[in-house]
Amino acid sequence: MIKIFFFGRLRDTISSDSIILEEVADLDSVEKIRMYLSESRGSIWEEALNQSNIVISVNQVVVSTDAVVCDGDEVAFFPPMTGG
Amino acid sequence: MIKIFFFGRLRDTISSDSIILEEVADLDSVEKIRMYLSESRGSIWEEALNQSNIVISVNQVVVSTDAVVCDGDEVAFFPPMTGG
Amino acid sequence: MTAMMVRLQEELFDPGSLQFTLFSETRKTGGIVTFTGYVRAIDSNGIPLKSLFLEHYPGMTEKSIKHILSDAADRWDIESIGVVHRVGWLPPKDPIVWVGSAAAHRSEAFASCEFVMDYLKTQAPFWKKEETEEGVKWIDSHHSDEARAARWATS
Amino acid sequence: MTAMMVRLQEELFDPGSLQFTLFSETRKTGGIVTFTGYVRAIDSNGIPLKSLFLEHYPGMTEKSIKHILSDAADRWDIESIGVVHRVGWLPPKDPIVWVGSAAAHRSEAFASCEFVMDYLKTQAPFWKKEETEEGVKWIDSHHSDEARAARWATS
Repeated sequence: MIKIFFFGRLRDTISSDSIILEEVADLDSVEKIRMYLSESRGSIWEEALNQSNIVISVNQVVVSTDAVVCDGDEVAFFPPMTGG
Repeated sequence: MIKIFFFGRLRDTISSDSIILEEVADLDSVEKIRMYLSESRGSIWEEALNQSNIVISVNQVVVSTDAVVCDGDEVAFFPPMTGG
Repeated sequence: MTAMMVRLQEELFDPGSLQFTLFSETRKTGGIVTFTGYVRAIDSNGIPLKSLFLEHYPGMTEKSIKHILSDAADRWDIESIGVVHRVGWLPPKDPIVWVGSAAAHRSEAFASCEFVMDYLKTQAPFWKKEETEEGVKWIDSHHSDEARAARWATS
Repeated sequence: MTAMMVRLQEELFDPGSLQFTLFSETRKTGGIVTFTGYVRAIDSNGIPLKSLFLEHYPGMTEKSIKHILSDAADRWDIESIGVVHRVGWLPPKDPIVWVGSAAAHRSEAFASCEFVMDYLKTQAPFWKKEETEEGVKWIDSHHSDEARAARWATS
């Protein structure tokens, strides 16, 4: 199982704040998860998840798109931060 | 008349916080005032007023030793500032 | 050891009380630098703001702020440093964020406070949206913020 | 026009109230940076301080601080800036000086606040002496302070 969160404008765009993927045998990288969601959820998701400035975290640490993902991990996709 | 103030450690050294010079016809620069006081007030004053880091102001603006002084001006000698 | 404080809260905070607390925990501090960020009264188009919403990523937010403070404590000799950041809906003119840094020497307090602010803007998972009479709009990140954070990378 | 405030006083001040006042006079400020300098608890040799005395040059002090604030207002886009500096005998841990700068952008608030502190240390006629159980001793100026002030000369 991999839990995936979405935040900010991205969450509004795809109208989802989190999903759970149960079958994760082939989803062993951030890039594979992104491709899987882009293909299975339609063009709105595809466009939103492939924006050039999207930030991705695994277990609450920002990573690059080739980062490894394991069963049980927590992944998040979000726009650049605007706090402070 | 020229009024002269001394501050901080310098004032303690010469045991004077201010003096008034009435006869000022020849004392038309900071350097001449310093020489006059050094010669007329003894070695403690001479040493104190000739320290390399002494700061001098005329009419409450920091100046260099060749600054002009006029009758009625307010001159001050003091150590480097240590506020803030 | 640098004392560190991180707080995320919906409630209003008082910068003066935070500074008092920060200072009361120090022994050799000669100076405190603080930054307080406030909700603006108007948006970037000059339209009056009704409110500002701050979303965050619970769990990751605290972790990333602690990481930023540890970085600051490694780089500068600071005695105590703290961050308070609000979340949720905030009215115009309310304080959003407070950073305070206490050090023996002012240069270290200034540098560490500015460093923490620059990283908070770009590394801590917060997202702002503004509400005006025209509706609600997510705020885009600023290139200037990224450039400011990047300045610290080589120092 | 940048609002400016200069106060010299023997009385204790409260950094939180000063920041509140500074902010209440602004319209477009997004951030406030403050510096508060405190009387240390020990002198440079580690001996407990009984008190700190701040002498100044009445008249010239106010003038020179106003000059520093005008310089800051010329260099940076700041909405309001203020200095409160105490004089006379102060107990350990009391605040000595407060500088607050309010600006639309935090970089200008940080730079102007630090600039004012660096110049206050070297350009405003204040002199400190410390009282310990070993007696009363004038404080020497720091070369580091002069170097910090000189940094701004070329920018």
